[in-house]
Amino acid sequence: MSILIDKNTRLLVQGITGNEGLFHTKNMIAFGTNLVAGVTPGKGGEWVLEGKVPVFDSVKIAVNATGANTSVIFVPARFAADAIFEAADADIHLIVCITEGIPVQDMMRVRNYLDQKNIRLVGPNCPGLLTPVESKVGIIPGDITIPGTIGVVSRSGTLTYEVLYALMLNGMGVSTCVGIGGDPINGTSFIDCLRMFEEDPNTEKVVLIGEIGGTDEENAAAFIDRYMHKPVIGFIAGQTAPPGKRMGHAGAIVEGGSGLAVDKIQALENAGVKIASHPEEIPELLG
Amino acid sequence: MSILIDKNTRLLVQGITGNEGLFHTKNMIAFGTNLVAGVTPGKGGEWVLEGKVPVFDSVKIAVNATGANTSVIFVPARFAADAIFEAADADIHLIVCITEGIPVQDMMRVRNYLDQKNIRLVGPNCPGLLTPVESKVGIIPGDITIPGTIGVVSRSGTLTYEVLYALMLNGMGVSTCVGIGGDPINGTSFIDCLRMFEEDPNTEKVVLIGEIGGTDEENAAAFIDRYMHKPVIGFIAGQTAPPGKRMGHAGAIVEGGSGLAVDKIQALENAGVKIASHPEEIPELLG
Amino acid sequence: MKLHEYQSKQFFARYGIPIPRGRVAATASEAKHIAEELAGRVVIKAQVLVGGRGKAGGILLAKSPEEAEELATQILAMKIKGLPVRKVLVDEAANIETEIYLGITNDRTARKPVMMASSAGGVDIEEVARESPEKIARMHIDPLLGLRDYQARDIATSIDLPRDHWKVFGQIAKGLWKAYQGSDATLAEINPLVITADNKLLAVDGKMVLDDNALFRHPDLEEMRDLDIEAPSEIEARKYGLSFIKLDGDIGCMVNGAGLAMTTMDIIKLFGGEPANFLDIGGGASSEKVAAALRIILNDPNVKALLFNIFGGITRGDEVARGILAALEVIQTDVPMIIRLVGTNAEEGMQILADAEMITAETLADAAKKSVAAAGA
Amino acid sequence: MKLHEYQSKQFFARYGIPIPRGRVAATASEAKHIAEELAGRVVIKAQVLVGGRGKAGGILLAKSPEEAEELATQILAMKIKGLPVRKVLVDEAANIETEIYLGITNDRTARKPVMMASSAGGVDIEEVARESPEKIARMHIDPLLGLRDYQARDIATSIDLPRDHWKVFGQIAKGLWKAYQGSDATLAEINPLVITADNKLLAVDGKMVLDDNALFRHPDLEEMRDLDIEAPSEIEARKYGLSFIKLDGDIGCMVNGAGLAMTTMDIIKLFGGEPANFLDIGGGASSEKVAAALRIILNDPNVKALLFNIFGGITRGDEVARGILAALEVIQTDVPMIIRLVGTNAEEGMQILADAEMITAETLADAAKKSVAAAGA
Repeated sequence: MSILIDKNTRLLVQGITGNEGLFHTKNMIAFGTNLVAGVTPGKGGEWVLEGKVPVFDSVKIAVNATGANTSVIFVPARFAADAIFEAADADIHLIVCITEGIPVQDMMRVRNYLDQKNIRLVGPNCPGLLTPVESKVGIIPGDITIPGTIGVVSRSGTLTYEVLYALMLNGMGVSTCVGIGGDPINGTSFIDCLRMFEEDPNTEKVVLIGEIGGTDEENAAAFIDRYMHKPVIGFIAGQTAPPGKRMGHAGAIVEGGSGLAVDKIQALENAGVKIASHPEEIPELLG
Repeated sequence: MSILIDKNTRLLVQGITGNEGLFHTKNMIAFGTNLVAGVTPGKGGEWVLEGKVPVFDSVKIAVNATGANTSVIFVPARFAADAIFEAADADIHLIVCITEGIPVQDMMRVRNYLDQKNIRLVGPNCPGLLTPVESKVGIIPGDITIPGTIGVVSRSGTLTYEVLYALMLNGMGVSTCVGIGGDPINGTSFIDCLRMFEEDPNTEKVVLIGEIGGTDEENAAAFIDRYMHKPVIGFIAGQTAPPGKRMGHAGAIVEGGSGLAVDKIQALENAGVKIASHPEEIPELLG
Repeated sequence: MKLHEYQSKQFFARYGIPIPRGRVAATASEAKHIAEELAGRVVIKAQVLVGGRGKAGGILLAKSPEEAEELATQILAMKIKGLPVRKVLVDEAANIETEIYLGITNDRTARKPVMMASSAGGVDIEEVARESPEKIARMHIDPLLGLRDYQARDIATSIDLPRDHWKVFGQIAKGLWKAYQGSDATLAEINPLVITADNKLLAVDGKMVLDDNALFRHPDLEEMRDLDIEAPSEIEARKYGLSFIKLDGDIGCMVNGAGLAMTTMDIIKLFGGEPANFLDIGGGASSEKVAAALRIILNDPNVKALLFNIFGGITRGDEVARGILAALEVIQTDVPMIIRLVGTNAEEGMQILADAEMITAETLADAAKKSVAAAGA
Repeated sequence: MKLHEYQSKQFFARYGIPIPRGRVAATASEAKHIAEELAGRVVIKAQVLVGGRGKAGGILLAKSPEEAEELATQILAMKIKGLPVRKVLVDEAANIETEIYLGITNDRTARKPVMMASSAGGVDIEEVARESPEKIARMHIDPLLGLRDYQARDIATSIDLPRDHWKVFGQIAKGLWKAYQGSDATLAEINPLVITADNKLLAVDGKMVLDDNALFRHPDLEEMRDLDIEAPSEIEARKYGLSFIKLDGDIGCMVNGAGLAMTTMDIIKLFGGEPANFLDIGGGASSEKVAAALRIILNDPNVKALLFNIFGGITRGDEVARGILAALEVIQTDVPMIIRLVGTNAEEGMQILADAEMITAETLADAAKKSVAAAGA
């Protein structure tokens, strides 16, 4: 019923004792995620949430003790690249980085390092993933989805919630929702997710939510045109964004005439993707 | 009849216009090596050896123009790591580095980079390879071998010639001779060569010439014990070398009680390798 | 964050890149002194963070210190694309034979830095990229290894640089890489890198853009920030950690989340309105932050309606509502307000705002329509 | 190339590693002045490039400047393992609570640098490694990425370092990595890194070994070379680019190639002799080099026979022969010489030497036997 995360996900939280980490740990457990461990250097041996979750000094120790196979990162931006390296070196195979504001050269080093290994990073600067009923890794609200067969992939946070909410209001369920994040250099692309959704027997249709900046949507269009059999519905944010300005997300910027919403929409439409003019139109196009 | 190099080797010489490069280029051509190109930055467009070999400004250009698939490096030590990177990035799949004196931290970066790709480096600080009649890549004298079925692998230079010469005097022929070099960090290990000799249908016996320093011979012994079916004859140089001193080769040093000749001999003998007490005894043991 | 030409070139010089002799001046008499020191023809260059200075008359050649003073006076009185010229760079004039472009930026798609060079330097490189991309040589740099010597030579070959310049060009390319990496730049470029009449390479103009997210590593560079480039409201917003961009329309909007904020702008336009701003209050925004955001939006006299679109997740509806009420106690305004609150604590938020005479909306489309109507009224 | 303790610690301090206050002195009165400046108990430490200084009485504690002078006089008069003490380091004495070992070296097998740490610091780490290897924590460092923060923490955890020291320990570990990388070291170690009575971390002793092949990048470090550590003949040999190591036997040998030179030593021993040296004249050696090598070998009064073993490849037999003749014109010697020339231009070489009254040999074994016989005669 899902891609990337499911009932077998054994989650570890890096930065679990921070405000954000603790808050979302509580929410993930409440959702039903199998959250097995937390890591905060210097706090190994403590427990959080009334003794529910053990805290370790390092990812390696946590993995050895709990068999965690997935990590979600809430540590501050200046320490986040190191946290990703730590998880990768401890053989975590899915790393989800929520942190916003990681220097782009850090991310280039991280990404080039991970590419040598067989490790998937989702994010950074993303809301994470959610598979209804089974597992939630990140900060997507747990009460705006119902299980179903629509795969959702997005560069955005609240805009994704908006779409999930609209789907739920229309009785439409989700297989997995993946927020790939708004940074210019990230771990997982639209194509990566489209390929997994195409192969997932429980996903029937896919919603792709893009925005200005970069060419990830154009690449996705080429992939859809060649390899996708399942219908894809798209939405692209930022049609009214002025060029040369970063629209909140580090990656949402039109530069040198590249990254325009109109080009992305054109490319996706050429690949047969129906484009919604606003998020609430998506359920209708899925209809 | 060989490993690594043969009639299909299309060789390129990096540093061809230097004294050493030019001298050995002449010898390799005289041997019959299919030597297709040379590279010296800034001398692209020239020809050397009376118009026999074209010189290019970069490996990439040379590969595009001539289809070279192997490179031999004669550039000075301070530029040699860059030369290896250049060859690797131009998709040369066998790089043979003759240069001695490359900083060890350069070699660690090189080796860790090459490990991400599927590129074999032989050396540095090595005499290169020779497959009788077919191809010679490096500086091993061409007149001290005859074709045959003995594979030779060595960390040394002239000591290897000594062994080749002794084999020839006894009418024993060689499949391929590989000098893996005397540096502490190199591209190809004894095990790599043993594996190839074991798989080479034209190699029947193997001569392994080791020396003090490191644990490559001990690792080879473990490999021989487990995986080799062909007989291996060994010789280890440096039994009389004092500890803590580098015996010419950067890698030939006994440190902290590790790297002793006696331990290597013991390990190899335990793996069934016959050890010669001096090089001229090797033909007898091959008997 | 952009650095001025003179800042970029000084930074380049630290890494061994040859730059013209020269200094920056804030007054015309300073410019004259510098010209006297340099003794010879000088170029007076407006230091503003926009392109097209040359065409706007912001780069002029002076043959004497007196002329330098005169031209500096003239340039220091200019505004270029709306930005006041506060400083001029006075550089020794170079005898230029050839103009080369050399730059490093991030290639998002390759996820690596890329070095670009062109023998067609001195002009807008984006224009060259669009119209004759074959004139630009590109070389990806492994971020773990850095620029290698052979790559610099390959670049030199690609742009047909004469061989006698390869060595110095290699040093410049390596210097530029170190400047780029050492400052966490997203762009470091020399344009033009010139070959002078006496056959030397010289970085005549330079530009650096730094990664705002990495400035914590470079407090010395952060201090170089020029606030002129930003609208005062944008500077104010940054103080509060708000992501704000001023636009030309009349419907203000306050949204949580960048993607949703863009979408809110788009839907306003879709239903016939014009957004007055982009504003993302971020996740889990406090009521103080909300109040600051409200003040900043309402400071814009063009704003005729204000749309709140909050999808509660980490951000709580009641907290946002309290922020709005707090701000409205201080700010007197007649601007009609449209509010849409969904998600975490949305109901509590709506109750808090029950007495505030706001127009409520259920859906985003509904909210946009009502905003357009309110602004047009 | 090894650095002295005081040089290593000064280098460490550049990278932010805390070291005791102190300075190096070449005379006892200098040592007294330094002790006066430091005001308090000081440690006087012999600066010699061998281990076991402490046991040899080369590290002493002084309670007053007068005592410092006295002890410095004493230490400066010492020889430790044959090496004269030319300098002493005068350091503020630390109140040591705990001694830690922290070092970085190259792991040949893993082809990566490895950081090692142990809570059993202060003693010979090789001994700890042999006898209780479980007491040493090891962490490989990716040479393309460098030491990462989490790795320093993992090391701290492994040696049970109290948490309040993790932050400073991390800075020290990173500093040590930068010192190691920045100097092309093959070993950089702090032993002991101590926790003082007032709960601070302090690098009380330090050691660096540099990669001779990388010294071209570090001319400043090359200047620190201490020639005392080498036999004069080894220094002379380096000048000529010869690889020479003095040994205690009586059969000198001159060989081309390091592996063959070792083999020649081994075979001398095998047939009952003792080699007087290791000497590799290198590939393609000129006659000047050969002559220098001959002088160096014959300078050793122990040498009773001299074996030339040359396998011509790049090295040409005739060139070697000419070098030998040239040297013998200058040097008067009665030492019997055994020569074996094989390979490139061997015949020409043997002809050149025909009149030189040398013992010739065909095989290596034959050459070794003849040498042993000649030395015993």
